[in-house]
Amino acid sequence: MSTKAADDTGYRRRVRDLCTSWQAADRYLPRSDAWLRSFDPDFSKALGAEGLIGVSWPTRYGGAGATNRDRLAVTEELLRAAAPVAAHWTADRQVGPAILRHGSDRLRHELLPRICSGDIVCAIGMSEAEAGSDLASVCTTARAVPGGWLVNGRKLWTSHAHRATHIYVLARTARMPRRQDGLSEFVVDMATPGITVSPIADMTGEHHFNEVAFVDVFVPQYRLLGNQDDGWRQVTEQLSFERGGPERVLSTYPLVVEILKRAAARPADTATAAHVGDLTARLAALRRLCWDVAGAVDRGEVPVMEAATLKVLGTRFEQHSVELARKLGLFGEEPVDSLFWQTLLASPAFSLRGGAAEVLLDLVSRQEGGRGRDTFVHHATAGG
Amino acid sequence: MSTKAADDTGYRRRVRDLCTSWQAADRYLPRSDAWLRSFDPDFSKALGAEGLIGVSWPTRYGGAGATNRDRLAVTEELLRAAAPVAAHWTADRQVGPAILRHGSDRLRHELLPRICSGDIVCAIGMSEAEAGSDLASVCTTARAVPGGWLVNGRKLWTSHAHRATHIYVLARTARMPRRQDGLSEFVVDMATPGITVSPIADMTGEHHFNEVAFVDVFVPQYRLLGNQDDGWRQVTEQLSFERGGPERVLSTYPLVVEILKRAAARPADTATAAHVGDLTARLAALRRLCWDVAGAVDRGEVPVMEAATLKVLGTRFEQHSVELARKLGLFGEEPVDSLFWQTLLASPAFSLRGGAAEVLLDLVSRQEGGRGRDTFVHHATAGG
Amino acid sequence: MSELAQELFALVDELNRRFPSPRGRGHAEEVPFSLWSTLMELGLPRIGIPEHHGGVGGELDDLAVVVQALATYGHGTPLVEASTAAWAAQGVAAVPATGLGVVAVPHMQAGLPTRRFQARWGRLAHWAIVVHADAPPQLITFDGADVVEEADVAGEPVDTIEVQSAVVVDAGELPSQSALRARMGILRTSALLGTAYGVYDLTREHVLQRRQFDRPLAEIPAVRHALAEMRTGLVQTQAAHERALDAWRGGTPEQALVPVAAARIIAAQTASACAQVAHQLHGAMGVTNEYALHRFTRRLWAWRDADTTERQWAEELGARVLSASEHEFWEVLTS
Amino acid sequence: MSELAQELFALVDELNRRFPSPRGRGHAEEVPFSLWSTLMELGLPRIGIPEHHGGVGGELDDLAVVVQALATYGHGTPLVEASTAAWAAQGVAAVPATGLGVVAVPHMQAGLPTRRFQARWGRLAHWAIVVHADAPPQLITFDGADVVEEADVAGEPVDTIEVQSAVVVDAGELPSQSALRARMGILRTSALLGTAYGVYDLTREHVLQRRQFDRPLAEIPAVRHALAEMRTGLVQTQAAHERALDAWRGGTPEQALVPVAAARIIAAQTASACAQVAHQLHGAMGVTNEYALHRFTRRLWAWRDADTTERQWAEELGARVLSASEHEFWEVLTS
Repeated sequence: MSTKAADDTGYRRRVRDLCTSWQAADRYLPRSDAWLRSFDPDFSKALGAEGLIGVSWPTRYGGAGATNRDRLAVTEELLRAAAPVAAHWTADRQVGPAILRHGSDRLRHELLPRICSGDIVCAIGMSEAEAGSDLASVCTTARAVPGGWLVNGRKLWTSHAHRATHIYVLARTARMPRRQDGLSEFVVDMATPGITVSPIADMTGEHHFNEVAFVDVFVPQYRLLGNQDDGWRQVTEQLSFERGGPERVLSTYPLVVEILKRAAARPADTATAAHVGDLTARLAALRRLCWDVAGAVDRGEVPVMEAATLKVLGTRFEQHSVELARKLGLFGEEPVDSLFWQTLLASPAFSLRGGAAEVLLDLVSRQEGGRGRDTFVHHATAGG
Repeated sequence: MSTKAADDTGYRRRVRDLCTSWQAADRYLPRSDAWLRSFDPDFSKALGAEGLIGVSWPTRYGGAGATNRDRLAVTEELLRAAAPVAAHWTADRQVGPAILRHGSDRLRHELLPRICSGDIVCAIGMSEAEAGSDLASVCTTARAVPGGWLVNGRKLWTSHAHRATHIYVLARTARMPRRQDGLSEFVVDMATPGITVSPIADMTGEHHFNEVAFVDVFVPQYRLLGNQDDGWRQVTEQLSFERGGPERVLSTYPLVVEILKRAAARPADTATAAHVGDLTARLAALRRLCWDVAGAVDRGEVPVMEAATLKVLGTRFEQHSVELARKLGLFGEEPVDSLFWQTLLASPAFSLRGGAAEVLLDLVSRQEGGRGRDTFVHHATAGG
Repeated sequence: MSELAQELFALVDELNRRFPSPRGRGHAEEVPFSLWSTLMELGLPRIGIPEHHGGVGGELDDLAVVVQALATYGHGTPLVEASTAAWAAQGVAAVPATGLGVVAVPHMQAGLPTRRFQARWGRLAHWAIVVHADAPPQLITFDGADVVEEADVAGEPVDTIEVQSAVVVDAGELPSQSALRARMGILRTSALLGTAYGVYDLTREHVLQRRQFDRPLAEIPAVRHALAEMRTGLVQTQAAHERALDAWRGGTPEQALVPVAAARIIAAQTASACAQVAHQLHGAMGVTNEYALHRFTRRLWAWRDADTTERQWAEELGARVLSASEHEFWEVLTS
Repeated sequence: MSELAQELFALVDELNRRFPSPRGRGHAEEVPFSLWSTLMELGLPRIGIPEHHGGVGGELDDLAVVVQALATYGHGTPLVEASTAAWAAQGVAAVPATGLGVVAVPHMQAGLPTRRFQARWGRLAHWAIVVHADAPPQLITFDGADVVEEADVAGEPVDTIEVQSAVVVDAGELPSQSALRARMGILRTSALLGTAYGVYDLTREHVLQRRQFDRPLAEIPAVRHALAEMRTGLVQTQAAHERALDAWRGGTPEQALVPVAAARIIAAQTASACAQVAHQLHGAMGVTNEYALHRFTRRLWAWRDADTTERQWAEELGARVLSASEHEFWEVLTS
């Protein structure tokens, strides 16, 4: 009895069929954190050919005009299968939606169909050295020149920039008293002269992080997203999008499945069963929350609090799954390349994605700011 | 094999004998939080008659001139037995040591021997309404008059003030720019005219909290502790004393013993055994830390960081023991007056005693302030 | 929220003005018979029962709104027990038309035939649904009974009933044990969620009003974050609660048991966390008898393990998962 | 700290200048043979063994200082394994005077007679103490062996050794299984404690130097408190570590096993917490290969479950407690 069966309209099955056939042909190996680390342009193109990228975008831009809940069906199944989706994930989740909301019509027609076909790889040029979670601390500049902008600066921690066709860049276009003001968003073609990508190996030894340097990189005017100097407001919206996704919950799903498999060998151990029950309840609630957030977006709402909650609790769920694996004593002498160690080594990065817990909790508390004395009326009416 | 056997010099046995005989005669019922809630002046007098109060104070004031580790032996055994020690606990732990450090010779001779005999009950007049953990926010005043001071104001949350013979009072004796300055400490006789005690029932329904109002209460000059206007420095020292004690670890010891008893009925449950092992390891480490702190005080050191650590982790241990009781499913349908519910209802107050965790963690981080780049040298040399 | 639910919510609001909630006062309260009589008169325990079976119509969702709202305001009533019993007994001829029924859950009583059982609010009952661990539920009506009155840590009745002359109704007319546990589990979740909201509201007011170190407590980042943590727990519990209600609406009561278990576990965890954080943020004020907080936190502590403990729900859900395939885990148990 | 321990500490400091510690660089490092050769030449693995048995004198405490100091600086060596093996084999005639011995712990090998076993740093060994779960320990010397070289998550050797021709020494001359586990458990605790100090130092430097929102990270209260939390874990672990060392000094090795279990559990918990908080406070910097942090946290993750896992220690200590009286729990097991 799935409470969501009615919404799925075949998307789940189509994703599952593709993933199953690829796995059956040994074309990928499921792993934790696959949406960040398993990069295969062929898989992304195959997915695009099936019409499974950008499903919630209008058909005139190559999308399927489906709902956000349909899109959730797609992303959940991809995460469940731990499919190699890193090549298109950022474009589908972040950059595409930003272009759709704020991009010029030319930019939309140029990029969105190619994102949908799996031909575009996007990187995010947001963080800078010394910024940490202070994202407004942007030193990269974009100076107006005839026909566009010249970008100069350095971006850090840009995943897959070395493989990207395009990079989203947050740059300072004006000095204003409040440093959140005067920022603008651009989508830059990685083939433009003046861009240098330097690799940063992460602690697992893998290369997805990069430093990207921009020296007098020309960006045509139509690649500015939305309003000049208004980037902070736009990017804050984007972060609230980014927060609502199931990739904040399901990064460790392959390990969760392995925990269940091993725990099943101890049917008499009630403590183990209780831990599994607890894990299940948390996952079920979080998946429901993903579904609620997608539904709210479909209704035109901006469910900032729910999305932030999902991110805080989803990250905690991912970390908890790694700790539980060890705590239950189910993973003893694991080889270094095992799922357990792979997930453990990836886990320190879980909480860094899309804002530290403090930032998210601040978002939650700001949502409560304007509330009157008795909040129940709001809870009750918003709830049903 | 007790690593501490050599230090005990018979104190443990003497306390144990007394507690055992009182329990055998049904003269008290062990309970959690007994050091705060089990008030029996007769027990305190019996303990005093055995020379077991103020053991670390000089013999000329009625003490036994023993070490702080001897004193720890006494307090640990009293807490282990959950003996009814509330009548003398505050005098022995806080007020007595403050008098010994800062009191006039007249005050010492007047009060310390009577504390040692169990005849004095002390309350602490420190907190005020609206202060919370901001202890320097003191509105109670002491105005100099011939021969002494006139105290006016209200103190809140003063445990056992309704039964106290004396109350320690922190009062403002001067207005200075920094509000930590200009405070002074007094020991006030509760029989002085102008003192009114109003009860505040706590959530368990028990009455130990009080509000104490002072209206033109005369306090003779010799009852000022230490230096006028220098009370903040003195009280901060006192808090560091208060922090080091085993009552921050052992408030729930009766429940811990009950957990062990019930868990022993499930010898085959490895998860339960693992939780018990964890609980044991933590208790062992904390008892060792108590012993380290007492030893450091005996050597004339001021182990602020160790004492603050003990308080933070001890409080967490106490709360953990209550949670564990429930989590293991060992306490099902317990009557309301059972040890489990008694302890649970007392538990919200555990973390309020002697400073919130944040205040204590600030203390810890300040201890690290002056440290150079590589702290290991300090760790290593301080450690052995 | 349905139209009926909105009306019901307004009704609770109105009732809360007539029978002032204990939010402002912490002292022990008598069992609130006057409010309860009014709820009975209004037919609220019969929400979710069709009119031809003596009910007032509506769905379980509507009943859940009432349970949650009463709990947020801090009113303690036998609504969860009485409405579950009434639902179970609908259409059973032997049930007295007016008398109150309650539910005795498995771990509270031993063996068959049942003459002696423990039930929350048992002192008010004329009949009871007795849920057995290993046998179908029974409906027992009784004229006279010896009642040993006891209370849980929140001061609510948990009574032992010894029946003198009883009529035992054939279990065939009653819902299954799973169905009963599912329905009661949802309503217990509603009560926990409502109470947790009440705790959150009290705490939010407290930190906005109290000043320390010359500023409102709410401006201290650690305080603000702790409050936000409570809020995330409420959001999560609400999601799990609605998921259970959807399952009840969309399938058989027995199928709802798995989502109910999940919701009940999440609600229990939120209850524990909210109680702890609320007391931490309230300081000494929160542990006084006079202040209302402990009246809410005691209910959280009592109800998180009521009927079926959190640990038992978790074991049960875990065992179900461990006997399932990944397919079922994904498609059914967590979807 | 004894005079010898102070000298040893100065020696490690000096060695750390000659063989620069990996603190400043995060990249993978070859097994550090040059430092290890020097430690061997200086006789450090034979601290705690009397001179007439080929040792250099000193106590276990002195050895623990060296292990802890090397770990704080981030040097990985076989010192724990080699010194434990050397201590176990002291006075056993069959042991080669110069060759290195290691220890194979119970869960790493199966059955008797032992021809094949797994041992940390096995590739360097000429002989091994093989600890069995249900039989007395054995000392096995071998001329040739097939070695399958593997590594743990910290990159340290965990090798499988298959012995071709072995001499098995009578267990009668060797310490008991409990004694061996106790000694190795203390030294593993020393290594964990030292590494955790190293992590703390790195993190403290980081938050003092890095600026965010126009101030050093260390000035943000949440950051300062997280750092202080790490510090309290170190204080607690140090207390438990010293308690275990005192027990070793003051009783039989077998009696020390209980305090060692406690220390090892606390050290494992501190390892987990320190690793988590350190990565949290480091942000993205901490997950780069270049920065040293992961070299320390990988060791914490590997060592917290090395030889005997934290869970096994906890089960073992718990089982011991559950068979004891309150008297023994208070007077012995936690005193």
